[in-house]
Amino acid sequence: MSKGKRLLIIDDDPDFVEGILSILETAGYEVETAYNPKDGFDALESKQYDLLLLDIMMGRGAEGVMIARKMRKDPKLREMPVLIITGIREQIAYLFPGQPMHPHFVEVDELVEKPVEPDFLLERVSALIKAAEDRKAKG
Amino acid sequence: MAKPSFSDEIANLLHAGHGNPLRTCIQCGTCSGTCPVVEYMDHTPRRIIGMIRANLKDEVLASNTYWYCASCYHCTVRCPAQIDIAETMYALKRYSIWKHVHQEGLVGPVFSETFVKTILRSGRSFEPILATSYLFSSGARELIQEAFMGTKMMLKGRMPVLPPRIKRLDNFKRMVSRVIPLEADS
Amino acid sequence: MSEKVGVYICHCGTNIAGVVDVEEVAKWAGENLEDVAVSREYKFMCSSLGQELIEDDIKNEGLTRVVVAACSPHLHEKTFRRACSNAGLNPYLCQMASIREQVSWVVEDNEAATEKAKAMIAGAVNRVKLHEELEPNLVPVNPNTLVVGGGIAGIQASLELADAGYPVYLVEREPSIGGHMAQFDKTFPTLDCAACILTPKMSDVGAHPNINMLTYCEVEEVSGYVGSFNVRIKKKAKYVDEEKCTGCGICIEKCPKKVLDNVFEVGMGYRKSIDRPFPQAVPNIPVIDTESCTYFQRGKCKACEIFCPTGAIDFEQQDSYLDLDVGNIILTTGYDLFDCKAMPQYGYGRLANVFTSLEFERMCNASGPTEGKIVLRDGVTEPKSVVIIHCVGSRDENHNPYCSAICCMSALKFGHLVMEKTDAEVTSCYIDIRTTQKGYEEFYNRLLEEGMNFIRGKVAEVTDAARLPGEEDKLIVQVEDTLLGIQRRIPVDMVILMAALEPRADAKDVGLQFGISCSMEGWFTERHPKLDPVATMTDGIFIAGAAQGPKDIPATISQGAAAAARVQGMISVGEVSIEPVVATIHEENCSGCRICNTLCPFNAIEYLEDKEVSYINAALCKGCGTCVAACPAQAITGAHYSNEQIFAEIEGLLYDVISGNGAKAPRVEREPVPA
Amino acid sequence: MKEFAYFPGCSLEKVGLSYHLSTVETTRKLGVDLKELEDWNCCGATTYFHVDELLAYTLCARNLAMAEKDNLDLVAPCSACYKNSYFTNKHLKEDPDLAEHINYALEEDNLNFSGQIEVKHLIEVFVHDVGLEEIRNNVSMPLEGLRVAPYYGCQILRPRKDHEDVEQAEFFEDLLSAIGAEPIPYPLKLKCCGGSLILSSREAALSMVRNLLQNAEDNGAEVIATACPMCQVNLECYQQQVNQEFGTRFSVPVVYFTQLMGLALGIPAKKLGIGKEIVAATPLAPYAR
Repeated sequence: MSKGKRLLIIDDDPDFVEGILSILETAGYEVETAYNPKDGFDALESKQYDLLLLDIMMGRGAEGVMIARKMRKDPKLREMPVLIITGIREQIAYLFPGQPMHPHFVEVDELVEKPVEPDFLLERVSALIKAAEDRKAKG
Repeated sequence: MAKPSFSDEIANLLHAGHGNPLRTCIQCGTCSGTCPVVEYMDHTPRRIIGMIRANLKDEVLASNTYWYCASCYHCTVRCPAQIDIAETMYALKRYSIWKHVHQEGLVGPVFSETFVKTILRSGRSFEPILATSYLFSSGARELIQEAFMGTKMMLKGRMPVLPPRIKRLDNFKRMVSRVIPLEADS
Repeated sequence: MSEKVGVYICHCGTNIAGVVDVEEVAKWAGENLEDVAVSREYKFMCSSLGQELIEDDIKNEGLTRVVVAACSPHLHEKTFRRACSNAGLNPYLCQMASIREQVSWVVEDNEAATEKAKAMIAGAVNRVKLHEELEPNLVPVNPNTLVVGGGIAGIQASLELADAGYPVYLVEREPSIGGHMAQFDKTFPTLDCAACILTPKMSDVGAHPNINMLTYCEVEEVSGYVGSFNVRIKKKAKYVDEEKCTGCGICIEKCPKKVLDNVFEVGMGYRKSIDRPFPQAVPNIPVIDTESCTYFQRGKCKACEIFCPTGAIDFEQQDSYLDLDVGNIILTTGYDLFDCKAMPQYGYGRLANVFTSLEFERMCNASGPTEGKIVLRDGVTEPKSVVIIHCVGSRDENHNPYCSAICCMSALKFGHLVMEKTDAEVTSCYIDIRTTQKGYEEFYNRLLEEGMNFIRGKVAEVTDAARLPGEEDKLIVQVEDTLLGIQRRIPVDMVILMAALEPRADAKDVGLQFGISCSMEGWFTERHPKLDPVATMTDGIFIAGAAQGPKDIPATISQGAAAAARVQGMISVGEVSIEPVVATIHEENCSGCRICNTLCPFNAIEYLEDKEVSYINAALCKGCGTCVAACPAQAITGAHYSNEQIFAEIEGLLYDVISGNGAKAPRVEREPVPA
Repeated sequence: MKEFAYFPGCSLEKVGLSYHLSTVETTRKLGVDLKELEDWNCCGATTYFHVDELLAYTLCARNLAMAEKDNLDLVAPCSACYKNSYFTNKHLKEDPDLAEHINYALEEDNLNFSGQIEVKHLIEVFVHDVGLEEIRNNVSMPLEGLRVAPYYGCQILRPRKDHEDVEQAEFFEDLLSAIGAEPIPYPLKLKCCGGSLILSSREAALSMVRNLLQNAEDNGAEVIATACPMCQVNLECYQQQVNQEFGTRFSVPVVYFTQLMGLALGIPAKKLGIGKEIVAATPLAPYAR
């Protein structure tokens, strides 16, 4: 299932990336990483991926949202499944304790909050890739 | 891509798509010599840049230097390597707030928090709330001094009694929730 | 008859072979490209063995065309052309493909690099088949040389040439030769007196039968080409007849008008309205400054004329012009000093006792405004403490990014002079101390022993805002001691700013006038930074000294001598060959529209009124192609760059996407390049 | 008549009320029409950018977009408001991606940033748009003999590197001379007063205030003029604490340059908010009407 699938992670937290990278690579995915939004979007534009794992709070603020919005406007990237993994509530929890995430802040496939369970992560990744392939087959 | 070092992380926060701007630092000390607050900092700004480049993450984050930055931008305009030093201090503030790793007992982070909350709630800032909410975290003497001054200003008609609010507050809150993707505060 | 092309692919050690699969490329070219008779690869094509390989093939295989795929033609085109020529093949039948600079150094992926190398070679092969035999023009070299700028570089160059027996015109815009060096007191690292070593050379110039010294003159116009330049010199009116003046100096003594001397004395001293820059001036002829002269301003005075014993004063003198024919030109126009007011944080111009390095040089000079005494701006008080600030306007992206090269050593020299002449404590605030030449580090050690203080840190500011005890009425130098990581506020009496060396304000205009280029900053660009430092891209124009970049006296003199040697070489050969890669106008197609005439950057095109067509002077044409592209009637052809040749090269480059272009190569499947 | 969108900023509502009053009076007198943005919001001050730059841009962009609606250049009397608005305007103009994203947020308030206007500090409006000659012509009560220390603070000038005056500004002096006052030279005029630190790093800020007051007083200032409410509060209201802390006896009035202009233009003191000071502005009494 995971054979030959290419994933991209855009996240500015090297320790977190290291963690999920080892989970995903152990499961057989080919994974590339970008640690800032600019490199991340450059990678998206120049190569092909089956799924994007995206962080929210990067660079100047919630730049993950900017990336997700740009992707949804780009005909080439529109169909790519995006899994948001964020510690946003933790990152600005002191501002908004317990406040729920904006439900539809951007059209993404799924949002998972940090920290994330390995099995759950793998399950969601494979489900999203499959759903995208099914959509393509139908489309 | 290789795992970024601490100095790469700061570069990423500076949105350094053009390479790490701190790499061009020649450690000349113009920033430190210029800084009006340097004597209160545990490390000079030059040293902080050196420490970032040496990836001394814990030491950098534990320092008070970036919280003492007064945003006067004098270092930035003078830096012979054209490094935006004040901006680097902001990046460190951001990093430490996002990751909750700043020095204990600093008023700066608490103040930032109160300020942001006040504005997101009403669209404008309101001095009395600001002053009192953060001052509880500092000494009694400062609190009395501040209250004394506040009273004086109140008598002169310079202290607001009611918090100001903007009119289209609902729109404003929804606007904010589009850049900070949290559901609007009710 | 089809051509026999030889293709030679260079490994350049691992420079090319480390990225490009050269064996594969050589094999491919031999098998797939039409008319390729020989295709070889070799470790170093530019070596004599590599060149012999080509020569042997030309002789034995009867090659009629040669393609060398190696480095940029900038480096070795001449080498391979010579090899062809040695074997009896016209050198212009050789073409290079730059598979190092344009392929192996810029393409990371091995496979892509190999493919690109093939395309470039295919282009070169296609093109070279259409090359024509060209013969260089030989023109005679006029043995006269023009040296522009009478500083130490120009003096050295002039003397070298003159001593070798060749005539020199030395043009200087100030009334005396000598340049910046004449302003200095001591020279590092030996501390010998600048005047003692400079003035004998100046007198030699003045007295040399082969040197025609043209002071108070400027170059107005330059035309022509290597071997025969025509130069128009403007002789500014001195209002003193050089033939009659004996240099007795009575006019200066009697002139009632004293003005601040902003040039030689950098505002530290005064001069008369009729004066020479300094007593040892060469020529020792004063000049009237009309801006301040009472007679010129108010129509009265003439004291100089009245007292002149030889009747040399001539108020009616006008600017005049002189036309010269020279074979070569050496530019030694020197540098300007950075304006320290551009860094207001150091207080120059606002705080009296902040001095520039040049001001301090004048102060130290025994014949300077203070007769060599080191004193504050009041002219009497000796400083008790001095701070020398390095890198003022240098190594600073806000001003000049480069290192000015001389300031560290000058600062050490200043430190020594202050300590020698006063009891003051001297502190240098530096970013890095750079003492790279012979005897320089020893001089640094000497200053350390003499007790000069060194603080590593770029000074943030100099202020008179006293805050702490002991700071009253002092200049306070605020700096981080970066080695200790502490702030220093140093109260001192005097601050010396080691100002950057900058290109002359008019360097870009001068470059344009002589047809040479400048760096971004305005330094004249040498032909090659390592291999050809005093030549320029324009044949016959040489550069020397600080006009090319900041340098100290020894380096300046070396360059002056080097430029002279290059010129001597040109003169002794007696003729020079001019590239035949020039444009020609086909008269029958020329409509006489004259569009090309004004576009030509080298003024090589003239309009022939009688024939009503334009004509290109081959000696002036540099083959740039501007006119070829601009001609609406396509009446101009650039030799070696004809449309057919260029299109053939493009087709070759695109061998894998254009079908039926002659190449037998199969189409290569490539991933589409991302947008 | 010159017209501008006026963004008073939070401080001018109360703490810097006199700045607002005197701004309104002086601009009216000089034929400048200030149209207050109808529902402006906080610019984020210096604090906001620590946490979230995108949010800070959004806040400033909302004000800019409102000014754009009226097609008017934005004027801010507060240096922090000015700096934030100026740089938001600059960054958004230079970065279409960023502008697009911020506009996405502005949609919620039916606004759009398109980069059509400029941002100016109030003092620039007087010096450049009105012009010193015009001001001179309108002076009816020249402040002759009043020794004023012009205090620039930071953010009018910095971090604008393109600004020719960044290390040696003179326009404040020129303006004071135009109204007949005597600007005194003092070295610290461009130095930071520590305003942004007064609440968070009190000790540092108080010492910065001390240095400034000392330097102005040593050079003979009777009054300090500011062009920023943060600087004004910091230099005036904390004098007593400085005195306590350092055993000094400062009593230097700190007023807005607009208040001085107002007096010179013959506007009654009360209308200019004179009298709201904590350190009484006694040296102004002879010129007040």
